[in-house]
Amino acid sequence: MASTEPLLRVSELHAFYGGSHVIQDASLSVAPGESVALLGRNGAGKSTLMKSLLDAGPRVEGEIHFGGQDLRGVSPDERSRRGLMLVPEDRRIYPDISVAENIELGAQAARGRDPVTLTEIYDLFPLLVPLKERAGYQMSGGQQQLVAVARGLMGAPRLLLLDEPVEGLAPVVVDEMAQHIARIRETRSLALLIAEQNLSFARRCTDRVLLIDSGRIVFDGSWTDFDADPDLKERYLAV
Amino acid sequence: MYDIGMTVFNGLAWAMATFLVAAGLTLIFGILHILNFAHGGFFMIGAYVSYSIMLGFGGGLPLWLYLVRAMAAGVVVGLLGWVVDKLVFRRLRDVEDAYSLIATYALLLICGGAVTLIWGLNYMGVMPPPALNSVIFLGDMFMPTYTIFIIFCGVAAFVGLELFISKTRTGRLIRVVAADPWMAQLLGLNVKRIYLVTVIVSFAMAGAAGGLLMPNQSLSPELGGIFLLQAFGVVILGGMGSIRGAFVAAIVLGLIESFGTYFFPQYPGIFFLLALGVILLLRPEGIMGKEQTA
Amino acid sequence: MAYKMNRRGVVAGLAATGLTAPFLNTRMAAAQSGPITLGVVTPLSGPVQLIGNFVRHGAEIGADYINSNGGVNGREIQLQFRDSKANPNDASVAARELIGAGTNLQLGTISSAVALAMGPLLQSEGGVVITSGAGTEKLNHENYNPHVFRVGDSPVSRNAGLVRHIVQSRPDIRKWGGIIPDHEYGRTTWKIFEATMRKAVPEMTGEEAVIAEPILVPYGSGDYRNYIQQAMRLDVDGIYTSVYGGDAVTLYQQAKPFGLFDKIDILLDSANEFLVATAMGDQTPAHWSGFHWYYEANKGNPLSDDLYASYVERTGDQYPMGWAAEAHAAIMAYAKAIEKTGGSTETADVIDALKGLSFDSATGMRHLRAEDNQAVKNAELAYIEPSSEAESGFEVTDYVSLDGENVVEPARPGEMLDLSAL
Amino acid sequence: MIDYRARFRSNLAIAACGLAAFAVVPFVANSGLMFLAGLVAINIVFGMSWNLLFSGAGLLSFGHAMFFGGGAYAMALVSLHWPGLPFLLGLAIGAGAGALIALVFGVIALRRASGVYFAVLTLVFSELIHLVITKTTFLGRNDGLVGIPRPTIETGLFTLDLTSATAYYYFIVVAMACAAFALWCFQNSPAGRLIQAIRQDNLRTAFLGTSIFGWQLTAFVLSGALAAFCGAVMVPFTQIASPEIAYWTVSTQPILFTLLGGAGNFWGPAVGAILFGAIDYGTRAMHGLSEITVGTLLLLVVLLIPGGLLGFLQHRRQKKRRKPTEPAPKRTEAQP
Repeated sequence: MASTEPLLRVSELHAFYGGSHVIQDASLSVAPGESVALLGRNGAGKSTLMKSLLDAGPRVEGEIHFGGQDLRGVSPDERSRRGLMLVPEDRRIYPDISVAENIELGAQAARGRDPVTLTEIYDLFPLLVPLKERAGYQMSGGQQQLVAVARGLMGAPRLLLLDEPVEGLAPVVVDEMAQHIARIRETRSLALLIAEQNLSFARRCTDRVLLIDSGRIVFDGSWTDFDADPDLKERYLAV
Repeated sequence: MYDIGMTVFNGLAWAMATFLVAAGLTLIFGILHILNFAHGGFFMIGAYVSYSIMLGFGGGLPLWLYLVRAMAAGVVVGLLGWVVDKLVFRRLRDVEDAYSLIATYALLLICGGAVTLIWGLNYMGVMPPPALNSVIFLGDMFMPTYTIFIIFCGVAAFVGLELFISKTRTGRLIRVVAADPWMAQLLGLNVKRIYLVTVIVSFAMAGAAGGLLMPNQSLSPELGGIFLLQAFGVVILGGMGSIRGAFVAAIVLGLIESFGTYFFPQYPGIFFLLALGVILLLRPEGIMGKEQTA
Repeated sequence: MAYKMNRRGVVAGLAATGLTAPFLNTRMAAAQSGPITLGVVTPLSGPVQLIGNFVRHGAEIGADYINSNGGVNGREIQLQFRDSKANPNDASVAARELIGAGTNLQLGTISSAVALAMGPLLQSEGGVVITSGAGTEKLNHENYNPHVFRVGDSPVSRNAGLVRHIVQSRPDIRKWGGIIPDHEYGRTTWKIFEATMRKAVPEMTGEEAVIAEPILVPYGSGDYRNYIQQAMRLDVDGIYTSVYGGDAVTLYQQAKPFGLFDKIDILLDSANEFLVATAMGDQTPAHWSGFHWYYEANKGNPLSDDLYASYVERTGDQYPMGWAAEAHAAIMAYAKAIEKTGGSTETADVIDALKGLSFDSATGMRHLRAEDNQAVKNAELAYIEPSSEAESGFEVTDYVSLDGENVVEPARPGEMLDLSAL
Repeated sequence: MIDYRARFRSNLAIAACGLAAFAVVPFVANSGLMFLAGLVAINIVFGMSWNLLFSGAGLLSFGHAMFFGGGAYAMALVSLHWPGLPFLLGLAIGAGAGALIALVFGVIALRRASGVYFAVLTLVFSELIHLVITKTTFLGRNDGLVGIPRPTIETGLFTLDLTSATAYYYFIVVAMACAAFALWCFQNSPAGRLIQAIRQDNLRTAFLGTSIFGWQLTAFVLSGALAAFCGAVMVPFTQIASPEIAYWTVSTQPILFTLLGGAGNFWGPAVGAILFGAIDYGTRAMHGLSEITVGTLLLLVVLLIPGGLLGFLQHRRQKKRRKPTEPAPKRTEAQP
């Protein structure tokens, strides 16, 4: 798994919303094909970190290298076209167009890379097949989440950022989502960074753990190391 | 009967002339959320450019050349739109409404000044091409062909814009960007370029409207302001940049203005404002707007 | 920290007011030698700049004429221009500033509201203004002020002149309608038109004039079709209009395809001079227009010939408008008045000299009535027709200049215009 | 913690300097410039009245001409038809007219519209009022009401003769200083701070149990009354009330002043109005260039220094200060 050059390398990242310094000196890396969990409490800075990677919101300082290239001055849309794809927490499905159209929109970013076909998508998410013609606003939260992930996949990402993909979903649906992600990892060679609070879901989907608290990365290691220090859970994740 | 027919006809003429000006305004308002004060100014520049092209041909044009000339004015003003987007609109995306209103008001002043410097102050008038300079009698109603042509142009502009927005790929992307530009960029859409396309299309429509309506209006540096309030009213009443809404609003206001003048000729020019005020108070989100955005 | 920044703002403000130091009152310095400075407060920007330009050229040509003919008692005339923006507040600032700098003799006012505002201002500040054509009748009636003179037509003389000439030349036309702007000026002109018509037609023909309700049109509108439709319904032989400028061009353009001008025998335009004709060229409907000054009607008058030649030379434009002649006449009036005072430019002396003054102008001799400061001058009108031969697309086929004494109303300063006395 | 007392003292110092500057104008400048300075003084408070609404309550008005014109015409009517009425009562009636217009309009419009819609509604209503003035005979139609006398104020103890332009100029300066002071006091009162809180966060204030509508209406009525007061004070100065002062381009004036000077600062409209007066004066002898000059300047301000002149100066000052010592990162709760 460990290749010499990671897919994503972030060093000394700071992010600001107005005057408040939300992400402080974060450094992390994700290797090709690796799946990493980003754990932290509500408001710890998970979403801000993800948006910072795409330069889509906060004011950002620091270095971000993706696929060996410096992303400084690269616009958010160009970042997604290079294969850095974010599925945001609030999903942002377009309500006035159909599910199929929503999913096809994702293909905009796949330009120049091995594209994902619609057949492949509907094979991966058979649940979506009967929903194709429905309008975006006619779906449940779980369905919306599926559409959002499918749309993200259509962009043929090299690194898919999922921001709390199972937040607010029923346990059964969470389970399905975990299976979907496992299947995606089997069929496509892509890396994942999943922001989560749901430990068991995160554990099923990822190989490694990043722990963030008050905007600082406080732990970076394997699940085994994470479990070896129960204090971590107590200090940074307990409500 | 005759009077009612003519009043409706005149109301539609008002409505479609106004819609031709308002269509591009609606587009920018719906997608960039900028209420562009300068739109009237660029409409005026379109009319002047078209006039200059006509002088180049020595006046008295056949219909097709008249249309080509209006399109050429559209192209020229569309290019100005490109410049304005690069220099001005691009910088207005993250500022408050007040600032973008003022910036475009400043642009309107600059347009007026520029027209004065380039074309001077004299009034100029242009007649419709000979093919459109006659009258059709329908019973005892007389309808100038040029007015019929303007109504036709208004409808054509509406249908064309609707098709562009709903059927073409660019149109669909424009709608996506209008609905949620933040997500659109995350999906790899070049939002800046789509905004640019919108601005160019909107300006080109203003320019072409100037070229088409020129035989209807005297040319003077005041022209920029003449349609402005009317077009604003139509856009706002239409609701949140809805093209369909603006089209309906133009017809409603045109008919009210026309019938108001018919029944109360001693108070000319006040009905459009009155109707606009009353309807907006009853339905502040406009005809098609689902909800208002602050 | 905020206050320091604010202090800077105040310093900037002080610097701005510090700019005023060079403009100290220099009134006392104005002596009875050296050049005579006249202030021209007129619109130099905005929608009325077109007219302001005519005023500027007329004033400059007038001053050049005086100066090249030995000046006023050997003293040269100099002009100081200020932008009134056709707005009473800006005009007030300019008028006061000029007076403060010793330029108490002014001209160039063209908007009625500005002219009306000038009276009380000049009275308290000590100045004189000669308007170059403000159209309101209040100026020499209820709002008469001794400090304000009008060298141009009163609205009465202009419109009564038009009517009397038309009635004389076309006694067969008795049924009239009007298209007038929904504006103070429009209403005044219509009142005068109607009153004169009702009086002149029976005098001339022994029959009553039939006059329809006027059609009021809004100011600065882009669409006049409904009003044209109303006009089409009128059973009239002649139409009078005082719609002005760009509005008039738009109105005529939109009315033409309806055939409005083919339906009537005569179109009487109160004031557009060549404005509509130069805009519409060979599409101009044939019409009579009132003029402040029509150069052909004054051929042989050296002042008129010089004004026309100089104007064409300066601008390349063949069709000067009468505003130029009114500003020109204001210069002539000042020159003559200062000669009369023996060189004094003091306000009281100049007012005394202007009252009852007779002076030569581009339209011949004018006489400023002592009672109401209104000039008695010729009323001029011309018949403009489309032409396939003329390069401009139109030509003047008839014109007339009427003696002012016959068309001006009696002087009644301080009282409202009495229409029954016309 | 903000040191309110220090802030009060510094603002007082600024006001004193400004007043002193206005007070010396008649001694150093001719009557045209004094007249201009009087108009600028009125414009300063006119701009502040708009900014009370904009920066205070977060409402964009494009129709302030209706208040300004309303106050001016009310004052003109009072002084022409009831010359016996005390002058100060006339001013109060003028301000009341503006408050009334704002109340009627605000009750209807504020419930329903916001943002650009509110702006366009104000524009439409103000244009309606302008049209009504030009069509109403007792308001003088297009020629306006002229020959408005300047007052003498009888206080019982002494008589204040304001009939000369200079005397009235001083009255304007005093009246505008009082109005600005009253506005400052209001903005720094608990009620004023609450209105500002509405702008900063609609939702949070709603949770605090404040009626947003009520406070927005209050701000609107106050702003309208203040703008009308400015109009009422102006009329005896210019001695004419003409429809131009109710035209929509007048509504753009306070906006221009505020944005030029800086909306985020109490003194922003003052700086803007003074600068605008200077530009107006500087372009007074130009032919046909004033439109393009004003337009270009305005565009440059909005694009390059959107905080206005004061905002720009403040920003530069902060930059200079920050460079040597980057402030230590503060611990803040992260935002979603």
